[in-house]
Amino acid sequence: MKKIAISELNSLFAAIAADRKLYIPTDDSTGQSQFTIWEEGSILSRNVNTVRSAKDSFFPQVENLMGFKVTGKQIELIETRDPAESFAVFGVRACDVRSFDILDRVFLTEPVDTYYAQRRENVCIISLACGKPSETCFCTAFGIDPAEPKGDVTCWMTGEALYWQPNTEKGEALTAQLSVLVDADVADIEQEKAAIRATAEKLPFGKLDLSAFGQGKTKELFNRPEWKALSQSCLGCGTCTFICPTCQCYDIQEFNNGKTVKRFRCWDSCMYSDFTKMSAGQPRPTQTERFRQRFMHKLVYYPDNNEGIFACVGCGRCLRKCPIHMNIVKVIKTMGEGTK
Amino acid sequence: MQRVKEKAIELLRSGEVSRVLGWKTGEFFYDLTPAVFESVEEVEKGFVFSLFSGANLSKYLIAESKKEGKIAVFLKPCDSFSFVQLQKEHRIKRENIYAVGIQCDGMCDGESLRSAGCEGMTGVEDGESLTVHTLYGDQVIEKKEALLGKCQTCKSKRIVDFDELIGQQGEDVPSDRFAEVAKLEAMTPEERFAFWRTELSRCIRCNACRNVCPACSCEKCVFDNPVSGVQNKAVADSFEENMFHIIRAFHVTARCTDCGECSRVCPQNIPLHLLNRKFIKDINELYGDYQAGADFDSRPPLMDFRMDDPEPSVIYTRGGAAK
Amino acid sequence: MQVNKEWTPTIVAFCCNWCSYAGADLSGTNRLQYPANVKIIRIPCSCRLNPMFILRAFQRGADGVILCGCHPGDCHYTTGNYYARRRMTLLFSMLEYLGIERERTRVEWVSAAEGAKFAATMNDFVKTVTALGENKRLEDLRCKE
Amino acid sequence: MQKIGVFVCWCGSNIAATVDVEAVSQALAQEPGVVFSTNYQYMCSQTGQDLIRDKIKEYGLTGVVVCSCSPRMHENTFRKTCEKAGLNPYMVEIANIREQCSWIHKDKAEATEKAIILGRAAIAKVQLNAPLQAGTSPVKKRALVIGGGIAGIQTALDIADAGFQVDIVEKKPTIGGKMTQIDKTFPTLDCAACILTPKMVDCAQNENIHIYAYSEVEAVKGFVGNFKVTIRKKARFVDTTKCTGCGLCTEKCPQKKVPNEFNLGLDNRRAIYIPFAQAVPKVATIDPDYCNMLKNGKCGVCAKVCGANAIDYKQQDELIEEEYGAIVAATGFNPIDLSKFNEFGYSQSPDVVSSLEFERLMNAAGPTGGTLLRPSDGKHPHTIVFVQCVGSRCDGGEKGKPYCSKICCMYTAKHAMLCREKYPDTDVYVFYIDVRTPGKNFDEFYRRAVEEYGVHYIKGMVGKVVPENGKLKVQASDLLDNRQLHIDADMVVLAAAIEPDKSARPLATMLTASMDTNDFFTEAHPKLRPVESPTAGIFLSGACQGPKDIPETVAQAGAAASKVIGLLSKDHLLCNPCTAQPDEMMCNGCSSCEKVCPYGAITYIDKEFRGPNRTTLLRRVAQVNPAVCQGCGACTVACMSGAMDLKGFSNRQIMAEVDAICK
Repeated sequence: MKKIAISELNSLFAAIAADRKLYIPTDDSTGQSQFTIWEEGSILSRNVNTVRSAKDSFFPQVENLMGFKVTGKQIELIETRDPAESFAVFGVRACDVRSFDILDRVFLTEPVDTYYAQRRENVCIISLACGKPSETCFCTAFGIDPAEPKGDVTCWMTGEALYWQPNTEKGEALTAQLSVLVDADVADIEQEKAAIRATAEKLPFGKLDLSAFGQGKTKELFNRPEWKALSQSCLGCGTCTFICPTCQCYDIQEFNNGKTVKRFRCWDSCMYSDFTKMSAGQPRPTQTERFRQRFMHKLVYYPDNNEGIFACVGCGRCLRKCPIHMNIVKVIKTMGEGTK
Repeated sequence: MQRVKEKAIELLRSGEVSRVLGWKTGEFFYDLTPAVFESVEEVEKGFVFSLFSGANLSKYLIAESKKEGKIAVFLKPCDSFSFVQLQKEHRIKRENIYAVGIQCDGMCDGESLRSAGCEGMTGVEDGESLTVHTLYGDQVIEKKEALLGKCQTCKSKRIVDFDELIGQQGEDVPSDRFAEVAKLEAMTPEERFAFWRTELSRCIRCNACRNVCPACSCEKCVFDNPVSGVQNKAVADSFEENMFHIIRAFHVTARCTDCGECSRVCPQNIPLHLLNRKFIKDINELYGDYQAGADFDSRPPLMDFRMDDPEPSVIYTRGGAAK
Repeated sequence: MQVNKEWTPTIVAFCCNWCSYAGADLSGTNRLQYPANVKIIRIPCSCRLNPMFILRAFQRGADGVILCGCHPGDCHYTTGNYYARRRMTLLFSMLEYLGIERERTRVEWVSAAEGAKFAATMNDFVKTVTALGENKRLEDLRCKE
Repeated sequence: MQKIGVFVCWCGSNIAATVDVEAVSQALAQEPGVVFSTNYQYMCSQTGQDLIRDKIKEYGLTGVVVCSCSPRMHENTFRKTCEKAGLNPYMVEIANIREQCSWIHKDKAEATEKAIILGRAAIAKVQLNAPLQAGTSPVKKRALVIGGGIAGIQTALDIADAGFQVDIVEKKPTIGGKMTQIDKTFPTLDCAACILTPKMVDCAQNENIHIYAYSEVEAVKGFVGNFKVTIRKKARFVDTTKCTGCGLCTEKCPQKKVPNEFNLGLDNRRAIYIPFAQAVPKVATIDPDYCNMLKNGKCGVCAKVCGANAIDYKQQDELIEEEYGAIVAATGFNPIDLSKFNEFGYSQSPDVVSSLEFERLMNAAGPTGGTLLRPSDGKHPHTIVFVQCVGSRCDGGEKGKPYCSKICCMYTAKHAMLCREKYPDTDVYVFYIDVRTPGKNFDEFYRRAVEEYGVHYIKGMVGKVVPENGKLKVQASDLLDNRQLHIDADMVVLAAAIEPDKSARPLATMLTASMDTNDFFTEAHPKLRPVESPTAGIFLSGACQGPKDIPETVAQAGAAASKVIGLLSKDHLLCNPCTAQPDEMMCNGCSSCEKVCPYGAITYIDKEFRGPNRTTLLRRVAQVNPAVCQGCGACTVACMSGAMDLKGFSNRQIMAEVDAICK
């Protein structure tokens, strides 16, 4: 266990950023926090979480896959992959750290997504325990401990100091480079952890009953009438999807500038009417089916394929940002009640 | 506020309507969801009209009014402008709608309370000012500070079209809603460019602004249509951020009622209403005052002209500091 | 296939078929010179010009876009240019509002008889845009490679 | 993917001197889709065209790009060439490398580069071209003329003469219009009635002409070749099939105090009346505003005296629906209301008259039997002042009109001349701004008035006319002598500006024909299509298009008739294939396109569509009538969803050109 005074945070960041890019949450002009590349003068946000999740670091919204150059009637392939470079993300909350496990199971199983894998290998994740969870937080429902986030390094912040605990070889290696850190006693943060856990106890959805969901529940849930009412006012926008730390669907598109064609992937949302549209048409013709897909995927299909692990981490972003305030908690509660 | 719920019950019970479009209680005090209620029981259980009924329900009528039977809808003054504009564009079937106008003193939502400094909110007491209960203790905030952006620059308390009114009919209210636009206009082009880059670069193209907008009710948006030639799904380049928002604003020009929903729902807090208001301000200044949705007969300025309209070069000579 | 090393702007001129395109032809018939970086696209009427085409031009590398149509009152379709005038005024104003140089967009009314005006307009527009330099604020980097 | 052939023309040295045509054809050969590319000295020559034809066949070309002169020169030539080779003519695109390239650039490298880019744009466009077929629509071989003045009469006679059916709708009880009220015509001084009434009779007797007098157009639907018009035949309360026009009723009617509009209220008529002796149709009409029987059921004299038993107090308006292939607007003009011109004392003194009133006072069939007498005291006037441009050529202000009424100079010369001829003892003054006499024998006529008849022409404005002691004190300025004049006149005649008839504006709306700010109908082209409205199938005759004298009106009437005849002689109309076309699946039904369409080509229908999960949806969608659409494209931009697109100039085609030019 190491530590550094809060007033010295800047030197810590500078030290980390000495040989790599460092992303930290900073406040934007409207007071919301976003992961941005640290530079001299960056100020660490005190918000509980960022608007966009930390998944952007490995799975950006838009990513070039390859290019084609057309000369006369000749076509030539161009490599567009970004060169591998190591980077660190600081301030990842427990929920987002868990989301990486969920994404890994998708992108790192065969066939491995090499674009994702390359970034994943080169990252050092520095997590941060949640001092002040929001009422929309419900990570504990998924067995996540906001007081003890995982990652290569785990940090806690008290009034005076940032505590630093490396968990992995990558974390140890980074720690070894950081002479600004001083030794600290593990006991120093016990009080902080206890306080976080005490708050977590009070979270309104911290003990959300998930028994109606999980492996093998497809048949029970798929045709339930509640889906219609739940999806009724869904606007079909992609807000929930794009701020979700575990959503991983993408579309592949091409851009032709007349000389070269770029093939890129970009996030897609199952809430969109053209999601997985095929020549035969749209497999989920109304918003009800699209809406169901999103929640069934997170709460049933994914667990089905992944030993019962839910593809939701309780970060609460969709609870805050859905334009019509429809969200996974309402779905879990409504469907759960209907099951009883 | 209870009268609204009672009215919903009364309309269903009397058989005047078969469905009611309103707001449904959420898990918190602030997360109301627009919903269609089909029975008195459903209304009693879930209907609520409160300080958090900010969502404009009029767009749902495009689909709902085409269904069997009559539907009641509750419209705040600003929503009623959208309601009329949709009628002008033949998007809704008025004969299937029973419109109840409700007066409004401004709305809040979770995000507006959060930006006023509340975190971990568990409850609220509405009064002169708002007392917000949080996981970390109570917080008292001025109502004015917690109001939605769109309510802070409310343009009218007039309910343009309704079958029945709850509360008083209001009037247009003086508003300085163009002040922010004017402030931007007064900047240098470089400052304006920097401002909009900062704002628009946060766009994640979630389409919430478009999908919530009552004027953006196209059967298929050009940006979703692969044959339009401009389809795109994500902002692959900063150009596409500009393109999407310019064209979206242009497509709703003179049709946008300035209901403010776009800015309310933007997860990235982009002040999208400033784009729409720029067009409204320009139209007012160049072609005479026009408020979309304020009446049934006026011709939208982009579908109209005067022979002595100013030339496009007028923009060279007005506003904005030179480079 | 750049002929000159020196940077010259790319200019797209949308011309209505009945007046301005004929005006452009007339300036050709009269051998009135204007720079070769002006390329004309023929549209039936100025009211055919969708704002999307203008943005598209900037995206693809144009540095200036000009619309030429019949003089107000002389539209072949009687009212087209009146609509075009409002649309363009508002669009240009919006571009300006976003901080994009207002001199990059222009509308001129050129009749079929105004070959000289067409050439003069193009010369002036090219000069203006050349002075502004490359379009950086409304560019698409993917098109600059 | 198209198989495109590129043909680069040298145009002798016109193109080849500044553009390296070989380099162009080689560069364009590299473009996607191009299977053949060549250059030739004169593509428009027979050999050039044969080359295109041969290559279309040899390579199975599906698209052709010709890099040559302006499409305004030879687009049609090359379209026909391709059509002959079996290729749809709309699969041809022209790259204008002469007028817009070789002729304006001197640097060969620069011009060559530009020519290549223009060629690329044309190739990019043709990639997206689709074969277009011009549709046809049948033509109803019947014409409608709205307005039965000299313009309408002449148009109808000419159309009927060509063997087509034609109907005249006239709102007054008789045809004839303003010309019936005129005494003599300039510059020949022949009697108006003598030349007009035979034409009116011709109309009545022509088998191909049907006159709906005392009728108005109520509604117009349809489009060129297929108009459906509702005509309201107003109740005359007289059975026109029975009435013999004997006029007995008009003598016996006890209601004698009805202002006679034919004489502009200078005398009275009865409640049942025939406007004038030569009226066509010559049948009586009961004025419901004055008839005691109709107003309070007391009287019935006319019914009693009518030998033909033609009176029918219970008659109702009748609505008639008729189909037409073409419609001619001939709604004419009226003098403006002079009551606003207080400075001339028009409302204060009956001796201040308008020119048309003066016309009646000079007319043998007028209220005075043709003797010029003052309306106030029936005395012979000795000093007469004519004031020109009353309400004409007024800048701004609501009283007058900005335009020149054109006919006043000449009829005033006529009036002045006639006064001096009939009554040599009168002094005649004419105050004018300018004397405008551009017409055959017009200036000679005016000079005769001055030189032979001794009319005092004074350049200057009349400031004020004040009635005083039975005289009219006229204050005026003589601009040439720069002095103030005071004339004690017996009569003042005001040359009132003329304006379009008030019925024209609502009619224009029904016809979707455009009007200018003065409510004159707009012509399709001010020089080249002066008798056609921009709306296809609507033609313009006479003063409804602008102020005109009789010869001009008759000439225009004949021109309009010939246009109508040209239209009606076709069995089918070939439509412009480059029309707007909505994609119904994307149409919102919002009416934006309809609002900007200058031709009324867009309508809406409710149509059933298949929805998701086997549902059906009723949606309002736009329909474009290709026979009416002229292809301007205003609707395509008004359409937010992009549902409306223009064939031949589609969104994607234009964007492809943009892309090609900018890359």
